[in-house]
Amino acid sequence: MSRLKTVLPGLDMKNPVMPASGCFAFGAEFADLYDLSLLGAAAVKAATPEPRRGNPVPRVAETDSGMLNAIGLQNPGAKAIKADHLNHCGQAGIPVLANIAGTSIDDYCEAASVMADAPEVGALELNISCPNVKEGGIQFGNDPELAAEVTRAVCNISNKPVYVKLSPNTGDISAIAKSVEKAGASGLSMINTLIGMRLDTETGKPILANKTGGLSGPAVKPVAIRMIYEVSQQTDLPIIGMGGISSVEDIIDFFSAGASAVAVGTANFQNPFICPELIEQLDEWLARRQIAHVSDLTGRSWKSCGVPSL
Amino acid sequence: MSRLKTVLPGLDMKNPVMPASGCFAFGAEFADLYDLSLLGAAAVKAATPEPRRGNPVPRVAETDSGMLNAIGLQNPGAKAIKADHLNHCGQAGIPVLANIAGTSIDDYCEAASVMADAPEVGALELNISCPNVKEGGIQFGNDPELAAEVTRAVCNISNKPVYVKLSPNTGDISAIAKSVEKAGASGLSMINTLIGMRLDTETGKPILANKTGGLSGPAVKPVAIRMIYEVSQQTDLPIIGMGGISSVEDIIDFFSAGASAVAVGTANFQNPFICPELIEQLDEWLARRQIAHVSDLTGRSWKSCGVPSL
Amino acid sequence: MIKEKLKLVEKEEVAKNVYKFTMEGSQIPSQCTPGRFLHVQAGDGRAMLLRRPISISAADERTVVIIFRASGAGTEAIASVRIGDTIDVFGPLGQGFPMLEDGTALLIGGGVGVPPLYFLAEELVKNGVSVKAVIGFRSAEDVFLEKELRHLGEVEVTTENGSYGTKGYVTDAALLKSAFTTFYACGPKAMLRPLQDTMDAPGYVSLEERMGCGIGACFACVCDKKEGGYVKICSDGPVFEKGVVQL
Amino acid sequence: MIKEKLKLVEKEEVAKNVYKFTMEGSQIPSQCTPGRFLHVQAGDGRAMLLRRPISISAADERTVVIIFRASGAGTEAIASVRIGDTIDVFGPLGQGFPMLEDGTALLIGGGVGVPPLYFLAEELVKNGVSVKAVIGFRSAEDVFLEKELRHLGEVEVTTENGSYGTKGYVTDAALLKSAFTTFYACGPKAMLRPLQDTMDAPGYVSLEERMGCGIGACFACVCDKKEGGYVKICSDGPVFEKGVVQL
Ligand SMILES: Cc1cc2nc3c(=O)[nH]c(=O)nc-3n(C[C@H](O)[C@H](O)[C@H](O)COP(=O)(O)OP(=O)(O)OC[C@H]3O[C@@H](n4cnc5c(N)ncnc54)[C@H](O)[C@@H]3O)c2cc1C
Ligand SMILES: Cc1cc2nc3c(=O)[nH]c(=O)nc-3n(C[C@H](O)[C@H](O)[C@H](O)COP(=O)(O)OP(=O)(O)OC[C@H]3O[C@@H](n4cnc5c(N)ncnc54)[C@H](O)[C@@H]3O)c2cc1C
Ligand SMILES: Cc1cc2nc3c(=O)[nH]c(=O)nc-3n(C[C@H](O)[C@H](O)[C@H](O)COP(=O)(O)O)c2cc1C
Ligand SMILES: Cc1cc2nc3c(=O)[nH]c(=O)nc-3n(C[C@H](O)[C@H](O)[C@H](O)COP(=O)(O)O)c2cc1C
Ligand code: FES
Ligand code: FES
Repeated sequence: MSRLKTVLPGLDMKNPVMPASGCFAFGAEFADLYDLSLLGAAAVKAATPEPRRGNPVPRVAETDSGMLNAIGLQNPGAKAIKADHLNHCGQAGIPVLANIAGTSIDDYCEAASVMADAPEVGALELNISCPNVKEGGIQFGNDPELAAEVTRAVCNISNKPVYVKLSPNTGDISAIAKSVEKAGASGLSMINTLIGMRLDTETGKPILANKTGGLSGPAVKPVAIRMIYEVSQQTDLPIIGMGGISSVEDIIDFFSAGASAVAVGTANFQNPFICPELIEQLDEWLARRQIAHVSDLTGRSWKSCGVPSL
Repeated sequence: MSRLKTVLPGLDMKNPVMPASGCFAFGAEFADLYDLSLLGAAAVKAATPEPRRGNPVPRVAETDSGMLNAIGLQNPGAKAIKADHLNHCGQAGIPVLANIAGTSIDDYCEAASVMADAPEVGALELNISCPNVKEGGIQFGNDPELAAEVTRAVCNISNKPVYVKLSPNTGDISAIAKSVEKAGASGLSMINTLIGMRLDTETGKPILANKTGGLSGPAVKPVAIRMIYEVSQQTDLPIIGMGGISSVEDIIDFFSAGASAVAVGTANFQNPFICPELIEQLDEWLARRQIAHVSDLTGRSWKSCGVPSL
Repeated sequence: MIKEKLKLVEKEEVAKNVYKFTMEGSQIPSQCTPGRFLHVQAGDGRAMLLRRPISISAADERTVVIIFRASGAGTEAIASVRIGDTIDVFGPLGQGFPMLEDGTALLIGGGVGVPPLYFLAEELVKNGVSVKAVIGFRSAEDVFLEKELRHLGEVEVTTENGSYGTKGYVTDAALLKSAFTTFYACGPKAMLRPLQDTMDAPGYVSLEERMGCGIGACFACVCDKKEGGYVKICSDGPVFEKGVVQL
Repeated sequence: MIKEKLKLVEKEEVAKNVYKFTMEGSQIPSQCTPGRFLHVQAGDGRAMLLRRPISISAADERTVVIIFRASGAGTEAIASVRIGDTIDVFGPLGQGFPMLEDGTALLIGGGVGVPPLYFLAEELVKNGVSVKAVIGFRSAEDVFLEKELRHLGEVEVTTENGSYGTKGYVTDAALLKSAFTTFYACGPKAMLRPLQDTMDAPGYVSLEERMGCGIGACFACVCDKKEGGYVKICSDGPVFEKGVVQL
C-alpha cells in the first residue's frame, strides 16, 4: 500500500483516510470493531476549554441523502481529553488531528494549548465553523478578518501545525481560505456542515431541540467538491476533504477536486467498518489503473498536465 | 378548494402552488399534459434583454437526492417571450411570475420593463442569484448593497410588484432580505440553487461543460427550510418557498417555516404531473385536519400562538 | 457488534401496520439477549442514511425476531422487504435487561415497547422466574403479543379507548398493585416517567431516543443522570435501573 | 406522453450487462413507434431523481421492449427489477424515425444504439422496404440483436478488437459501400459525425444527450443546428435528418 502513504504537516499517515471529527468520538468504540492502526489518522471530537453538556435531545434528524446534527460540542473538556481519551489512537500509533472549538479567541487558544501538548496529537484542526453553538463558531467562519485573527492567535501558541476547518455557510469561501493561509495555517479541512432544519410535518415544529443543525452526508457532496475545486486553486495549503464520502469513488472525486487527504463522517453511522473498507478499496482502485501514488490525482479536475487522465 | 385561495402582491391565485422558474419553460409542453388553469400561477423561464444561447452541454448532472444544472439562462429574449410565449398561461388565466436575469443593472431594467408590460404578467421575480453566468447574477445575491441597488432600479421602472429571488450562496441571507425589503421589494422567492459540482470519477473532470452548476432537489430542502424560517422572522415580505418540494408534506413544511406560497422545480422532471397532483393533495391534507385556510400554517414553526398546532 | 445481511424467512402483520419479521443469520442471532437492539438499514440506505433501532423480540442460534410498527418512511421500507430477501443489520447493540434468578417479574410495555418484553419473559421463565405482564395499546386493533405472553404468565391488556381489556393507560392496570419482586418497563417517556416516580419495587426502564451511530460515538442519544453526568442510551442503555436517568 | 407503471414480464441478459426487458401496460405500448424513447425511473426515485432515457426496441398493443446496458447506478437499479414487479415509465417521448415506403434502408448502429434500429427494421420490412444492417460492438461478448436482425435482412457485425465479424468500427463496414436508398444511424456522436459528413445518401441520425425533463421544458439537451438556432434532442429529436444538427 505504498501508493497510499501520505505526509502532510504534522500528519505522517500510512494512507490518506481518517474518520471525521464528531463521528468517531475518540476511537474507543471503533477499537472494538477494527484495528485502529489501519487508519491514516483520526480527527477526534471537538475539544473546548471546559467540559460542555451540549444541546438537549433530539440532536439528530434524517433528511434526503443527508442528516442534521446539533450535538452542541458535548465533550469532557480539553484537559480530560488529553489525560483520558487519546490512548486508543496513541496505542494504534495513528496521529490525532485534534479538533478545537470555542466561543472566543481565548477559548480557542486555551483548548489549543492543552491539545497541542498531547504527544498523540499530530496537528490541530480549528473548527471555526460549527453552526450549532449560538455564541460562537459561525461568525469566525464567515468573516475573513475574524478567521485570520483566531488562526493567528492559535498558531502563535501552538507547537503543532494548525489546519483550519472551513464553513460552507459563506458567500466567498476562497476569501476565508486565503485569509487563514496568510495568518499561518498549515492546511485546510473542508467542508464542515451546512446549516439546515427539518420540521415535524404534523406539528410544524423543528425536530431538533436546537431548531437548526448541521447538514452532512452525500446530499452536500456537490457543494464540498465545488468548494475544494475552487479553494485548491486559490491557496497552496493541503486540503483534507470531506462531505458525503461513502464510497471509493467519492474519495477519488475529492482528490480530483484538490484534496490531499479525506475524512469520512456520517457514513460511519451507516457502516461503522467503512474506513478500513475504503482504504482497501482505494488501494485496489489505484492498482487496477496503475496509478503510482494517490497524490497524483490531487487537483486533476483543474490541472491541465502532468497528471494521469486515465 | 376555497381554503387554498391565495392573494399575494400581483398574484391572485386559486391555490398557492406554481412551477418554479426554469423547470416549466413557458408552459407549452405542460399544456399538453394537463390543464394549466389548475395551477395557482406559473414562474416562467428567466428573461434577459437579448436572446441567450446558454452554456454548452452537458448541462445537467445527477447527485444524491439532487441534481446540478448549468443551463446558462438560455432564452429567446424578453421581447420574444412577451410576444410569443405567454399565451399558454394567458389562455389558462393564471398569473405569470416573470423571472428576470441579467449581467448588469441596465440589463435587469431592460428585461423588467418589457416583461412588466405584458398583460399576462402579474409580478416580476428578480433572479439575483443564478450561479451559472460568469459575469452576472452571483455578486448581486451575495452583497446587501448591490442587491438593494438592482431591486430599487427595477422597482422604479416596473408597474408590477417585484419579488426578489434570493441566493443561498451567502453567509447572511437575512441581511440580503432586509436590504431588498427596504429597497422596495414586494415579496421574496427562496431559495435558488446552491453552487455545486460533480466530477466524472474516471477522468477526474467536471461533468458539466460549465464545470459548476446549481444544486436543486430534496438534498437542499433542509437549507431552504432553515433560510425561510430565519428570513420570515426578519422581514414582513411574503415568501414564495422552494427547494426540493416533491410531496404534500414538503409543501406543509415550507408553509410552517414561513412561506405564503410554494414553487415546485426539479420534481417536475421526475413527475411532470406533480403540480396538479400536489394541489389536490394539499386540499385533502388541510380538509382532513380541518384547517380553515392554508395561510393558517404560515410560520407556525416559530409563531407561538394563534395558529393550529394540530 | 456485527454487520450482517440477515435473510427474511417469515413475515407476518401481527396488528395494523405492525410487522413481525423472523430473520436468519450466522452471527448476529446467537449474540442476542433481551433488551438489546438491532440497528436496521432502511431501503438501500442511499436516500435514508440512518439505521433504525429496533428491539429484539426473540432469538435463537440461527434466527432473530423483531416486531415493529411501519410508522414512517424507513420502517415502511423495511416492512416492504420480501421473504427470501436480505436486510442489512448491525448489532446486537446496547446493554440488555439484567436477569432475575427467582421471584416474580412484572413486565410493563406500551405499544412497540412490548416486543423486547416478550424476549425477556421467555428468558425469565426459563430461569424459573414467574412472569406477569401489563401491555397497553391505543385500541383493540392495535393489540399484539397478548396470546404469546399468556403462555408464559398472567396478562392484563389496557387500551386507551377501552375497546379491549382495561380502559386507560398501563399505569391504570390492576396488576401494578399486585405483588412482584422487580418490574421491567419499556415504552414512551410519558409512560416510563410515572412508573419510575411511583413504583416502590426495584425495576428497570428501557428508553428510546433518536440515534446516529448506535455505539456511543456520536453523542446523539445522551440522557441526563439524576445525580449529574449523563448516559448514552445506545451504549450505556437502552435499559437503566429505576432512578438512574432523568425522564 | 403518459406516466404508467409497466409490469416487467420477461427479462433476459442478451449480452454482458445488457438486458432485454419486456414490459406490459395498457397505455404506453400502443403509442410506441421506432426512434421514440421511454423516460424510465431508476429505483424508487428518491436518491436518483432523474429518469433514464431508453429507446424503444419493439412494441405491440400491450407490450414494449427495451434493451439497455447496466452501466451506472441508475441502469443497474433498473436491471435489478424482478419479473412481476412494476417500473415507473413516462413516454413515449420524442420524434421517431420517418418511415420509408419503398427501396432499401441501411441501418447503422453502435452498441446500445442498436435497439431502436431493430424496431425500425421490423416496421420497414412490414412496409415492404428491404433492410440491411451494420452493427458495431467492442468485442464478441458484447454482440446482441444480430440473430433477430438476420431474420429481417443482411447483417454485418463489426467489433473493435476483431474478435467477431469485421475488425474496426461501423464506419469500416463493407455494407456502407453497398447500394441503399436511405440510412438510419444511432450511436455515440463519434460514430454519427463521420457518417453525417461522408455519406452521400439521404439519412437520419439519432442522438443522445443528458436529459432533465424529456419534454422540451428544461433546455438541458439542446444541440446547435448547422444553419443557426438550436434543437432540443428530447422533443425535436432524438432523430434528425442528416445535416440538420452540428455533431
Ligand atoms: C432502543 C430502541 C428500540 C426500539 N425498538 C422498537 C421496536 O422494537 N419496535 C418498533 O416498532 N419501534 C422501536 N423503536 C422505535 C423505532 O426506532 C422508530 O419507530 C423508528 O426509528 C422510526 O423510523 P421511521 O422510518 O418509521 O420514521 P421516520 O420519522 O422516517 O424516521 C426518521 C428518523 O428519526 C428516527 N426516529 C423516528 N422516531 C423515532 C423513535 N421513536 N425512536 C428512535 N428514533 C426515531 C429514525 O430512526 C430515523 O433516523 C425503538 C427505538 C429505540 C431507540
Ligand atoms: C434518446 C436516448 C435513447 C437512449 N437509448 C438507450 C438504449 O436503448 N439503451 C441503452 O443502454 N442506453 C440508451 N441511452 C443511454 C442511457 O440513457 C444512459 O446509458 C443512461 O442514462 C445512463 O444511466 P446510468 O444510471 O447507467 O448512468 P449514471 O452515470 O449513473 O447516470 C447519471 C445521469 O447521467 C445521465 N447519463 C449518463 N450517461 C448518459 C448517456 N449516455 N445519455 C444520456 N444520459 C446519460 C443519466 O440519465 C443520469 O441522469 C439512450 C439515451 C438517450 C438520450
Ligand atoms: C454527529 C456529527 C458531529 C460532528 N461534530 C463535529 C465536531 O465536533 N467538530 C467538527 O469540526 N465537525 C464536526 N462534524 C462535522 C464533520 O466532521 C464533517 O465535517 C461533516 O459531517 C461532513 O462530512 P460527512 O458528510 O462525511 O459527515 C460533525 C458531524 C456529525 C454528523
Ligand atoms: C433546470 C433548471 C433551470 C432553472 N432555471 C432557473 C431560472 O432560469 N431562473 C431562476 O430564478 N431559477 C432557475 N432555477 C431554479 C429553480 O427555479 C428553483 O429555485 C430551484 O431549482 C430549487 O427548487 P427545486 O429543488 O424544486 O428544483 C432552475 C432550476 C433548474 C433545475
Ligand atoms: S447514537 Fe451515537 S452515541 Fe448513541
Ligand atoms: S431534457 Fe429538458 S429540454 Fe430536453
